Amino acid sequence: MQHETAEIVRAPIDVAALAAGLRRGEDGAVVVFEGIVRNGSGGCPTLYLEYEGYEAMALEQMRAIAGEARARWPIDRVAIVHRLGRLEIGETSIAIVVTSAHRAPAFDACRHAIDRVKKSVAIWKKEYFADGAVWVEGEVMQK
Amino acid sequence: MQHETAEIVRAPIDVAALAAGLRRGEDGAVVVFEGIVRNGSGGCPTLYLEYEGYEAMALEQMRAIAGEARARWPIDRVAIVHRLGRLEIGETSIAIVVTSAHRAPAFDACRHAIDRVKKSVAIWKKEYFADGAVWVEGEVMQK
Amino acid sequence: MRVRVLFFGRVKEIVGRAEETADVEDGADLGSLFRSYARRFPQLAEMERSTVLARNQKIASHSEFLADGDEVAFLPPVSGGMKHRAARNRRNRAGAD
Amino acid sequence: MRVRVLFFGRVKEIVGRAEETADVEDGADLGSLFRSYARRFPQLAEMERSTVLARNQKIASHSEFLADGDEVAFLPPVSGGMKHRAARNRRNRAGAD
Repeated sequence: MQHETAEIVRAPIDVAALAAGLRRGEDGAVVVFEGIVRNGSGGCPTLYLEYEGYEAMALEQMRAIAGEARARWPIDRVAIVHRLGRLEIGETSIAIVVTSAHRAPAFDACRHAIDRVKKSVAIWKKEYFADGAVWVEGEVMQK
Repeated sequence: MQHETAEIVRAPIDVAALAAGLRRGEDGAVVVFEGIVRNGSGGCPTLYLEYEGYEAMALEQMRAIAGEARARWPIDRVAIVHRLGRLEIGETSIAIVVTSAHRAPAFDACRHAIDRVKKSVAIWKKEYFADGAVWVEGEVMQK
Repeated sequence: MRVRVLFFGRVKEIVGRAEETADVEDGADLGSLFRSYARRFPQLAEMERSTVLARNQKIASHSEFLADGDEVAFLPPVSGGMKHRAARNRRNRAGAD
Repeated sequence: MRVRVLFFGRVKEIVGRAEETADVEDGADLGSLFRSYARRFPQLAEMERSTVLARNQKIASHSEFLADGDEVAFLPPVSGGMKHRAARNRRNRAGAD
Protein backbone atom coordinates (compact mmCIF):
# COMPACT_ATOMS: atom_id res chain seq x y z
CA MET A 1 0.00 0.00 0.00
CA GLN A 2 1.34 3.41 -0.99
CA HIS A 3 1.39 6.41 1.33
CA GLU A 4 -1.03 8.13 -1.03
CA THR A 5 -3.75 6.15 -2.72
CA ALA A 6 -6.36 7.46 -5.14
CA GLU A 7 -8.86 5.14 -6.71
CA ILE A 8 -11.98 5.33 -8.82
CA VAL A 9 -14.25 2.30 -8.57
CA ARG A 10 -17.64 1.23 -9.87
CA ALA A 11 -18.47 -1.33 -7.19
CA PRO A 12 -19.34 -0.68 -3.52
CA ILE A 13 -16.40 0.68 -1.54
CA ASP A 14 -15.20 -1.68 1.16
CA VAL A 15 -14.15 0.92 3.69
CA ALA A 16 -13.21 -1.61 6.36
CA ALA A 17 -10.78 -3.38 4.02
CA LEU A 18 -9.37 -0.04 2.89
CA ALA A 19 -8.74 1.10 6.46
CA ALA A 20 -7.32 -2.29 7.43
CA GLY A 21 -4.88 -2.15 4.52
CA LEU A 22 -3.56 1.27 5.56
CA ARG A 23 -2.96 0.91 9.26
CA ARG A 24 0.44 0.10 10.69
CA GLY A 25 2.06 -0.36 14.07
CA GLU A 26 3.11 3.26 14.35
CA ASP A 27 -0.42 4.60 13.85
CA GLY A 28 -2.49 5.68 16.82
CA ALA A 29 -5.45 7.15 14.97
CA VAL A 30 -7.55 6.38 11.94
CA VAL A 31 -10.06 8.96 10.74
CA VAL A 32 -12.53 7.89 8.08
CA PHE A 33 -14.92 10.06 6.17
CA GLU A 34 -17.68 8.48 4.12
CA GLY A 35 -19.92 10.54 1.88
CA ILE A 36 -23.22 8.79 1.42
CA VAL A 37 -26.08 9.32 -0.96
CA ARG A 38 -28.87 10.83 1.05
CA ASN A 39 -32.47 11.60 0.53
CA GLY A 40 -33.35 15.18 -0.30
CA SER A 41 -34.89 17.23 2.49
CA GLY A 42 -37.62 18.62 0.24
CA GLY A 43 -40.88 17.03 -0.77
CA CYS A 44 -39.65 15.04 -3.73
CA PRO A 45 -37.53 12.03 -2.77
CA THR A 46 -34.31 11.20 -4.57
CA LEU A 47 -34.50 7.84 -6.33
CA TYR A 48 -30.81 7.39 -7.03
CA LEU A 49 -27.72 9.21 -8.27
CA GLU A 50 -25.48 8.68 -11.28
CA TYR A 51 -21.85 9.73 -10.92
CA GLU A 52 -19.56 10.27 -13.86
CA GLY A 53 -15.98 11.43 -13.99
CA TYR A 54 -13.20 12.57 -16.25
CA GLU A 55 -11.32 9.66 -14.83
CA ALA A 56 -7.72 10.36 -15.80
CA MET A 57 -7.97 13.94 -14.58
CA ALA A 58 -9.98 13.07 -11.47
CA LEU A 59 -7.47 10.44 -10.39
CA GLU A 60 -4.61 12.87 -10.81
CA GLN A 61 -6.51 15.48 -8.78
CA MET A 62 -7.30 12.99 -6.03
CA ARG A 63 -3.64 11.99 -5.87
CA ALA A 64 -2.65 15.65 -5.65
CA ILE A 65 -5.09 16.20 -2.76
CA ALA A 66 -3.68 13.20 -0.90
CA GLY A 67 -0.15 14.47 -1.46
CA GLU A 68 -1.10 17.95 -0.30
CA ALA A 69 -2.56 16.51 2.91
CA ARG A 70 0.63 14.60 3.61
CA ALA A 71 2.78 17.64 2.89
CA ARG A 72 0.76 19.81 5.23
CA TRP A 73 0.12 17.55 8.23
CA PRO A 74 2.28 14.99 10.05
CA ILE A 75 0.18 12.00 9.05
CA ASP A 76 1.02 8.52 7.87
CA ARG A 77 -1.17 7.48 4.93
CA VAL A 78 -4.09 8.85 2.95
CA ALA A 79 -6.48 6.97 0.69
CA ILE A 80 -9.21 8.62 -1.36
CA VAL A 81 -11.64 6.34 -3.16
CA HIS A 82 -14.54 7.64 -5.26
CA ARG A 83 -17.24 5.46 -6.71
CA LEU A 84 -18.86 6.23 -10.09
CA GLY A 85 -21.99 4.89 -11.75
CA ARG A 86 -25.44 4.46 -10.27
CA LEU A 87 -25.65 4.77 -6.49
CA GLU A 88 -28.70 4.15 -4.34
CA ILE A 89 -29.70 6.09 -1.23
CA GLY A 90 -27.47 5.07 1.66
CA GLU A 91 -24.55 3.94 -0.50
CA THR A 92 -21.06 5.36 -0.07
CA SER A 93 -19.93 7.59 -2.92
CA ILE A 94 -16.58 8.54 -1.42
CA ALA A 95 -14.34 7.28 1.33
CA ILE A 96 -11.30 9.06 2.69
CA VAL A 97 -9.08 7.31 5.21
CA VAL A 98 -6.22 8.99 7.04
CA THR A 99 -3.87 7.18 9.41
CA SER A 100 -1.58 9.00 11.78
CA ALA A 101 0.35 8.67 15.02
CA HIS A 102 -1.85 11.35 16.59
CA ARG A 103 -5.48 12.23 16.09
CA ALA A 104 -5.47 15.99 15.53
CA PRO A 105 -3.61 15.98 12.19
CA ALA A 106 -5.66 12.99 11.03
CA PHE A 107 -8.90 14.91 11.58
CA ASP A 108 -7.51 18.05 9.96
CA ALA A 109 -6.13 16.23 6.92
CA CYS A 110 -9.30 14.17 6.36
CA ARG A 111 -11.52 17.20 6.55
CA HIS A 112 -9.30 19.19 4.26
CA ALA A 113 -9.25 16.36 1.74
CA ILE A 114 -13.05 16.09 1.45
CA ASP A 115 -13.38 19.88 1.21
CA ARG A 116 -10.87 19.86 -1.65
CA VAL A 117 -12.47 16.90 -3.41
CA LYS A 118 -15.78 18.69 -3.58
CA LYS A 119 -14.19 21.72 -5.20
CA SER A 120 -11.53 20.37 -7.42
CA VAL A 121 -12.09 16.88 -8.71
CA ALA A 122 -13.59 16.28 -12.16
CA ILE A 123 -16.62 14.28 -11.02
CA TRP A 124 -20.27 15.10 -11.64
CA LYS A 125 -23.51 13.64 -10.50
CA LYS A 126 -27.06 13.57 -11.74
CA GLU A 127 -29.89 13.19 -9.27
CA TYR A 128 -32.93 11.20 -10.34
CA PHE A 129 -36.43 11.92 -9.05
CA ALA A 130 -39.75 10.30 -9.89
CA ASP A 131 -40.49 13.23 -12.21
CA GLY A 132 -37.12 13.82 -13.82
CA ALA A 133 -33.44 14.30 -13.22
CA VAL A 134 -31.02 17.16 -12.74
CA TRP A 135 -27.27 17.59 -12.85
CA VAL A 136 -26.18 18.63 -9.40
CA GLU A 137 -23.82 21.54 -9.89
CA GLY A 138 -21.77 22.24 -6.84
CA GLU A 139 -18.62 24.29 -7.18
CA VAL A 140 -16.92 25.86 -10.15
CA MET A 141 -13.89 23.65 -10.47
CA GLN A 142 -10.74 24.94 -8.80
CA LYS A 143 -7.16 23.91 -9.21
CA MET B 1 -30.20 1.48 17.12
CA GLN B 2 -30.49 4.42 19.51
CA HIS B 3 -29.43 7.95 18.61
CA GLU B 4 -26.77 7.70 21.28
CA THR B 5 -24.95 4.44 21.83
CA ALA B 6 -22.24 3.76 24.40
CA GLU B 7 -20.72 0.33 24.71
CA ILE B 8 -17.85 -1.37 26.48
CA VAL B 9 -16.67 -4.59 24.87
CA ARG B 10 -13.90 -7.12 25.39
CA ALA B 11 -13.74 -8.49 21.84
CA PRO B 12 -12.45 -6.73 18.71
CA ILE B 13 -14.66 -3.80 17.66
CA ASP B 14 -16.37 -4.36 14.31
CA VAL B 15 -16.35 -0.76 13.14
CA ALA B 16 -17.87 -1.54 9.74
CA ALA B 17 -20.89 -3.24 11.33
CA LEU B 18 -21.22 -0.40 13.81
CA ALA B 19 -21.22 2.24 11.06
CA ALA B 20 -23.58 0.19 8.90
CA GLY B 21 -26.03 -0.09 11.79
CA LEU B 22 -26.12 3.66 12.33
CA ARG B 23 -26.55 5.07 8.84
CA ARG B 24 -29.92 6.04 7.47
CA GLY B 25 -31.35 7.54 4.31
CA GLU B 26 -31.18 11.09 5.59
CA ASP B 27 -27.45 10.90 6.34
CA GLY B 28 -24.94 12.36 3.92
CA ALA B 29 -21.80 11.93 6.01
CA VAL B 30 -20.26 9.37 8.30
CA VAL B 31 -17.15 10.28 10.26
CA VAL B 32 -15.36 7.50 12.08
CA PHE B 33 -12.53 7.82 14.52
CA GLU B 34 -10.56 4.76 15.57
CA GLY B 35 -7.95 4.90 18.28
CA ILE B 36 -5.43 2.15 17.76
CA VAL B 37 -2.72 0.71 19.95
CA ARG B 38 0.52 1.93 18.55
CA ASN B 39 4.15 1.23 19.07
CA GLY B 40 6.09 3.66 21.20
CA SER B 41 8.39 6.04 19.37
CA GLY B 42 11.26 5.49 21.81
CA GLY B 43 13.76 2.68 21.89
CA CYS B 44 11.75 0.12 23.81
CA PRO B 45 8.84 -1.37 21.89
CA THR B 46 5.41 -1.77 23.42
CA LEU B 47 4.39 -5.43 23.65
CA TYR B 48 0.70 -4.91 24.35
CA LEU B 49 -1.72 -2.87 26.46
CA GLU B 50 -4.21 -3.83 29.14
CA TYR B 51 -7.27 -1.62 29.49
CA GLU B 52 -9.47 -1.63 32.57
CA GLY B 53 -12.50 0.46 33.39
CA TYR B 54 -14.90 1.40 36.12
CA GLU B 55 -17.53 0.09 33.79
CA ALA B 56 -20.77 1.45 35.20
CA MET B 57 -19.30 4.92 35.52
CA ALA B 58 -17.47 4.81 32.20
CA LEU B 59 -20.61 3.80 30.31
CA GLU B 60 -22.56 6.62 31.90
CA GLN B 61 -19.80 9.08 30.97
CA MET B 62 -19.65 7.82 27.39
CA ARG B 63 -23.42 8.19 27.11
CA ALA B 64 -23.15 11.73 28.45
CA ILE B 65 -20.48 12.59 25.87
CA ALA B 66 -22.63 11.22 23.06
CA GLY B 67 -25.60 13.23 24.34
CA GLU B 68 -23.51 16.36 24.63
CA ALA B 69 -22.36 15.98 21.01
CA ARG B 70 -25.94 15.65 19.81
CA ALA B 71 -27.05 18.64 21.86
CA ARG B 72 -24.28 20.79 20.48
CA TRP B 73 -24.20 19.88 16.78
CA PRO B 74 -26.92 19.11 14.22
CA ILE B 75 -25.97 15.48 13.78
CA ASP B 76 -27.96 12.30 13.49
CA ARG B 77 -26.43 9.51 15.59
CA VAL B 78 -23.36 8.95 17.74
CA ALA B 79 -21.87 5.66 18.87
CA ILE B 80 -18.91 5.36 21.21
CA VAL B 81 -17.46 1.89 21.77
CA HIS B 82 -14.45 1.24 23.99
CA ARG B 83 -12.69 -2.08 24.25
CA LEU B 84 -11.17 -3.32 27.52
CA GLY B 85 -8.76 -6.15 28.27
CA ARG B 86 -5.53 -7.02 26.51
CA LEU B 87 -4.97 -5.27 23.17
CA GLU B 88 -2.14 -5.91 20.75
CA ILE B 89 -0.35 -3.32 18.62
CA GLY B 90 -2.60 -2.31 15.74
CA GLU B 91 -5.86 -3.21 17.45
CA THR B 92 -8.66 -0.70 17.89
CA SER B 93 -9.21 0.42 21.47
CA ILE B 94 -11.98 2.91 20.73
CA ALA B 95 -14.31 3.66 17.86
CA ILE B 96 -16.51 6.72 17.56
CA VAL B 97 -18.99 6.94 14.71
CA VAL B 98 -21.03 10.04 13.92
CA THR B 99 -23.66 10.21 11.19
CA SER B 100 -25.07 13.46 9.93
CA ALA B 101 -26.78 15.11 6.98
CA HIS B 102 -23.72 17.34 6.48
CA ARG B 103 -20.06 16.73 7.05
CA ALA B 104 -18.90 19.71 9.09
CA PRO B 105 -20.88 18.95 12.25
CA ALA B 106 -20.00 15.26 11.95
CA PHE B 107 -16.28 16.09 12.00
CA ASP B 108 -16.71 18.57 14.86
CA ALA B 109 -18.79 16.22 16.98
CA CYS B 110 -16.52 13.22 16.42
CA ARG B 111 -13.43 15.16 17.33
CA HIS B 112 -15.04 16.66 20.39
CA ALA B 113 -16.17 13.23 21.53
CA ILE B 114 -12.70 11.67 21.42
CA ASP B 115 -11.19 14.70 23.17
CA ARG B 116 -13.78 14.33 25.93
CA VAL B 117 -13.33 10.57 26.22
CA LYS B 118 -9.65 10.96 26.88
CA LYS B 119 -10.28 13.41 29.69
CA SER B 120 -13.38 12.22 31.38
CA VAL B 121 -14.06 8.52 31.08
CA ALA B 122 -13.07 6.12 33.86
CA ILE B 123 -10.77 3.92 31.80
CA TRP B 124 -7.10 3.19 32.45
CA LYS B 125 -4.43 1.36 30.58
CA LYS B 126 -1.19 -0.34 31.42
CA GLU B 127 1.55 -0.56 28.84
CA TYR B 128 3.69 -3.68 28.79
CA PHE B 129 7.31 -3.66 27.63
CA ALA B 130 9.89 -6.44 27.51
CA ASP B 131 11.37 -5.12 30.76
CA GLY B 132 8.26 -4.20 32.69
CA ALA B 133 4.98 -2.34 32.61
CA VAL B 134 3.64 1.07 33.51
CA TRP B 135 0.23 2.60 34.06
CA VAL B 136 -0.23 5.23 31.41
CA GLU B 137 -1.55 8.27 33.22
CA GLY B 138 -3.09 10.76 30.88
CA GLU B 139 -5.40 13.39 32.24
CA VAL B 140 -6.72 14.08 35.70
CA MET B 141 -10.33 13.02 35.29
CA GLN B 142 -12.76 15.82 34.54
CA LYS B 143 -16.51 15.94 34.78
CA MET C 1 -4.91 20.91 -36.63
CA ARG C 2 -7.21 18.56 -34.76
CA VAL C 3 -8.06 18.33 -31.10
CA ARG C 4 -10.19 15.92 -29.15
CA VAL C 5 -12.95 17.61 -27.17
CA LEU C 6 -14.63 15.96 -24.16
CA PHE C 7 -17.89 17.07 -22.57
CA PHE C 8 -19.07 16.28 -19.06
CA GLY C 9 -22.17 16.66 -16.92
CA ARG C 10 -24.69 19.20 -18.18
CA VAL C 11 -22.38 20.28 -20.98
CA LYS C 12 -22.45 16.76 -22.34
CA GLU C 13 -26.24 16.89 -22.52
CA ILE C 14 -26.27 20.32 -24.11
CA VAL C 15 -23.81 19.26 -26.79
CA GLY C 16 -25.53 15.90 -27.13
CA ARG C 17 -22.38 13.82 -27.03
CA ALA C 18 -19.53 12.84 -24.72
CA GLU C 19 -16.71 13.66 -27.13
CA GLU C 20 -15.80 14.61 -30.64
CA THR C 21 -12.85 15.61 -32.77
CA ALA C 22 -12.64 19.26 -33.80
CA ASP C 23 -10.60 20.95 -36.52
CA VAL C 24 -9.12 24.22 -35.32
CA GLU C 25 -6.99 26.85 -37.05
CA ASP C 26 -3.32 27.16 -36.26
CA GLY C 27 -2.86 29.65 -33.47
CA ALA C 28 -6.31 29.02 -31.99
CA ASP C 29 -6.59 29.23 -28.22
CA LEU C 30 -8.98 27.57 -25.80
CA GLY C 31 -11.16 30.67 -25.72
CA SER C 32 -11.80 30.53 -29.44
CA LEU C 33 -12.67 26.84 -29.21
CA PHE C 34 -15.12 27.57 -26.39
CA ARG C 35 -16.71 30.42 -28.35
CA SER C 36 -17.19 28.21 -31.40
CA TYR C 37 -19.20 25.76 -29.27
CA ALA C 38 -21.04 28.58 -27.51
CA ARG C 39 -22.23 29.85 -30.91
CA ARG C 40 -23.60 26.41 -31.75
CA PHE C 41 -25.11 25.85 -28.26
CA PRO C 42 -26.52 29.02 -26.68
CA GLN C 43 -27.07 27.25 -23.34
CA LEU C 44 -23.34 26.69 -23.20
CA ALA C 45 -22.73 30.41 -23.68
CA GLU C 46 -24.73 31.03 -20.49
CA MET C 47 -22.39 28.66 -18.65
CA GLU C 48 -19.18 30.40 -19.67
CA ARG C 49 -18.40 31.70 -16.20
CA SER C 50 -18.95 28.38 -14.48
CA THR C 51 -17.39 26.10 -17.08
CA VAL C 52 -13.72 25.41 -16.61
CA LEU C 53 -11.57 24.18 -19.49
CA ALA C 54 -8.87 21.59 -19.23
CA ARG C 55 -6.11 21.01 -21.74
CA ASN C 56 -4.45 17.61 -21.55
CA GLN C 57 -6.07 17.00 -18.17
CA LYS C 58 -4.85 20.23 -16.58
CA ILE C 59 -7.04 23.23 -15.91
CA ALA C 60 -6.15 25.88 -18.49
CA SER C 61 -7.09 29.49 -19.17
CA HIS C 62 -8.90 30.65 -22.29
CA SER C 63 -5.70 32.33 -23.48
CA GLU C 64 -3.77 29.08 -23.68
CA PHE C 65 -2.93 28.04 -27.25
CA LEU C 66 -3.98 24.70 -28.67
CA ALA C 67 -1.59 22.19 -30.21
CA ASP C 68 -2.38 19.41 -32.63
CA GLY C 69 -3.55 16.28 -30.79
CA ASP C 70 -4.56 18.12 -27.60
CA GLU C 71 -7.31 16.73 -25.42
CA VAL C 72 -9.62 19.53 -24.32
CA ALA C 73 -12.40 19.06 -21.76
CA PHE C 74 -15.39 21.24 -20.87
CA LEU C 75 -15.95 20.95 -17.12
CA PRO C 76 -19.13 22.37 -15.57
CA PRO C 77 -19.29 22.87 -11.77
CA VAL C 78 -18.22 19.66 -10.10
CA SER C 79 -20.23 17.70 -7.58
CA GLY C 80 -18.11 14.81 -6.38
CA GLY C 81 -18.31 13.59 -2.83
CA MET C 82 -21.80 13.51 -1.44
CA LYS C 83 -24.93 15.56 -1.90
CA HIS C 84 -24.72 19.31 -2.31
CA ARG C 85 -27.22 21.52 -0.57
CA ALA C 86 -27.85 23.54 -3.69
CA ALA C 87 -29.34 20.64 -5.62
CA ARG C 88 -32.97 21.45 -5.07
CA ASN C 89 -32.70 25.11 -5.99
CA ARG C 90 -30.85 24.28 -9.14
CA ARG C 91 -33.47 21.76 -10.01
CA ASN C 92 -36.22 24.31 -9.73
CA ARG C 93 -34.25 26.67 -11.87
CA ALA C 94 -33.62 23.96 -14.41
CA GLY C 95 -37.35 23.31 -14.52
CA ALA C 96 -37.96 26.97 -15.30
CA ASP C 97 -35.49 26.99 -18.16
CA MET D 1 -21.41 2.82 58.69
CA ARG D 2 -19.89 0.83 55.85
CA VAL D 3 -18.91 1.89 52.37
CA ARG D 4 -17.54 -0.06 49.44
CA VAL D 5 -14.26 1.33 48.12
CA LEU D 6 -13.00 0.62 44.59
CA PHE D 7 -9.45 1.18 43.36
CA PHE D 8 -8.36 1.55 39.75
CA GLY D 9 -5.17 1.79 37.74
CA ARG D 10 -2.05 2.60 39.72
CA VAL D 11 -4.08 3.14 42.90
CA LYS D 12 -5.24 -0.45 42.70
CA GLU D 13 -1.63 -1.62 42.64
CA ILE D 14 -0.60 0.66 45.48
CA VAL D 15 -3.45 -0.56 47.67
CA GLY D 16 -2.94 -4.13 46.47
CA ARG D 17 -6.58 -4.87 45.78
CA ALA D 18 -9.42 -3.84 43.47
CA GLU D 19 -11.99 -3.22 46.20
CA GLU D 20 -12.78 -3.56 49.86
CA THR D 21 -15.38 -2.63 52.41
CA ALA D 22 -14.47 0.11 54.85
CA ASP D 23 -16.04 1.08 58.16
CA VAL D 24 -16.30 4.84 58.53
CA GLU D 25 -17.58 7.05 61.33
CA ASP D 26 -20.90 8.80 61.05
CA GLY D 27 -20.34 12.23 59.54
CA ALA D 28 -17.20 11.20 57.66
CA ASP D 29 -16.62 12.84 54.33
CA LEU D 30 -14.72 11.66 51.22
CA GLY D 31 -11.66 13.66 52.28
CA SER D 32 -11.38 11.81 55.58
CA LEU D 33 -11.71 8.47 53.77
CA PHE D 34 -8.97 9.46 51.33
CA ARG D 35 -6.70 10.57 54.17
CA SER D 36 -7.17 7.29 56.00
CA TYR D 37 -5.90 5.45 52.91
CA ALA D 38 -3.15 7.99 52.33
CA ARG D 39 -1.85 7.30 55.86
CA ARG D 40 -1.70 3.57 55.11
CA PHE D 41 -0.22 4.05 51.61
CA PRO D 42 2.25 6.94 51.35
CA GLN D 43 2.41 6.61 47.55
CA LEU D 44 -1.29 7.39 47.47
CA ALA D 45 -0.70 10.58 49.48
CA GLU D 46 1.60 11.76 46.68
CA MET D 47 -1.25 11.25 44.20
CA GLU D 48 -3.79 13.33 46.09
CA ARG D 49 -3.89 16.11 43.51
CA SER D 50 -4.29 13.81 40.56
CA THR D 51 -6.67 11.28 42.09
CA VAL D 52 -10.32 12.07 41.65
CA LEU D 53 -12.93 10.53 43.92
CA ALA D 54 -16.31 9.28 42.82
CA ARG D 55 -19.27 8.63 45.10
CA ASN D 56 -21.92 6.34 43.65
CA GLN D 57 -20.36 6.70 40.20
CA LYS D 58 -20.37 10.49 40.16
CA ILE D 59 -17.28 12.63 40.59
CA ALA D 60 -17.45 14.11 44.09
CA SER D 61 -15.45 16.62 46.13
CA HIS D 62 -13.59 15.76 49.31
CA SER D 63 -16.14 17.70 51.33
CA GLU D 64 -19.03 15.47 50.32
CA PHE D 65 -20.40 13.39 53.22
CA LEU D 66 -20.55 9.63 53.06
CA ALA D 67 -23.72 7.61 53.61
CA ASP D 68 -24.03 3.98 54.61
CA GLY D 69 -23.80 1.71 51.58
CA ASP D 70 -22.06 4.26 49.36
CA GLU D 71 -19.75 3.10 46.58
CA VAL D 72 -16.59 5.20 46.55
CA ALA D 73 -13.95 4.96 43.83
CA PHE D 74 -10.37 6.24 43.69
CA LEU D 75 -9.68 7.34 40.12
CA PRO D 76 -6.12 8.16 39.05
CA PRO D 77 -5.56 10.10 35.79
CA VAL D 78 -7.49 8.38 33.04
CA SER D 79 -6.03 7.07 29.81
CA GLY D 80 -8.87 5.77 27.69
CA GLY D 81 -8.84 6.10 23.93
CA MET D 82 -5.45 5.47 22.40
CA LYS D 83 -1.88 6.05 23.44
CA HIS D 84 -0.90 9.18 25.32
CA ARG D 85 2.28 10.99 24.49
CA ALA D 86 3.29 11.28 28.11
CA ALA D 87 3.62 7.54 28.59
CA ARG D 88 7.34 7.26 28.10
CA ASN D 89 8.20 10.11 30.45
CA ARG D 90 6.01 8.69 33.14
CA ARG D 91 7.64 5.34 32.68
CA ASN D 92 11.07 6.81 33.27
CA ARG D 93 9.79 8.56 36.34
CA ALA D 94 8.17 5.39 37.59
CA GLY D 95 11.50 3.61 37.15
CA ALA D 96 13.19 6.25 39.32
CA ASP D 97 10.65 5.86 42.13
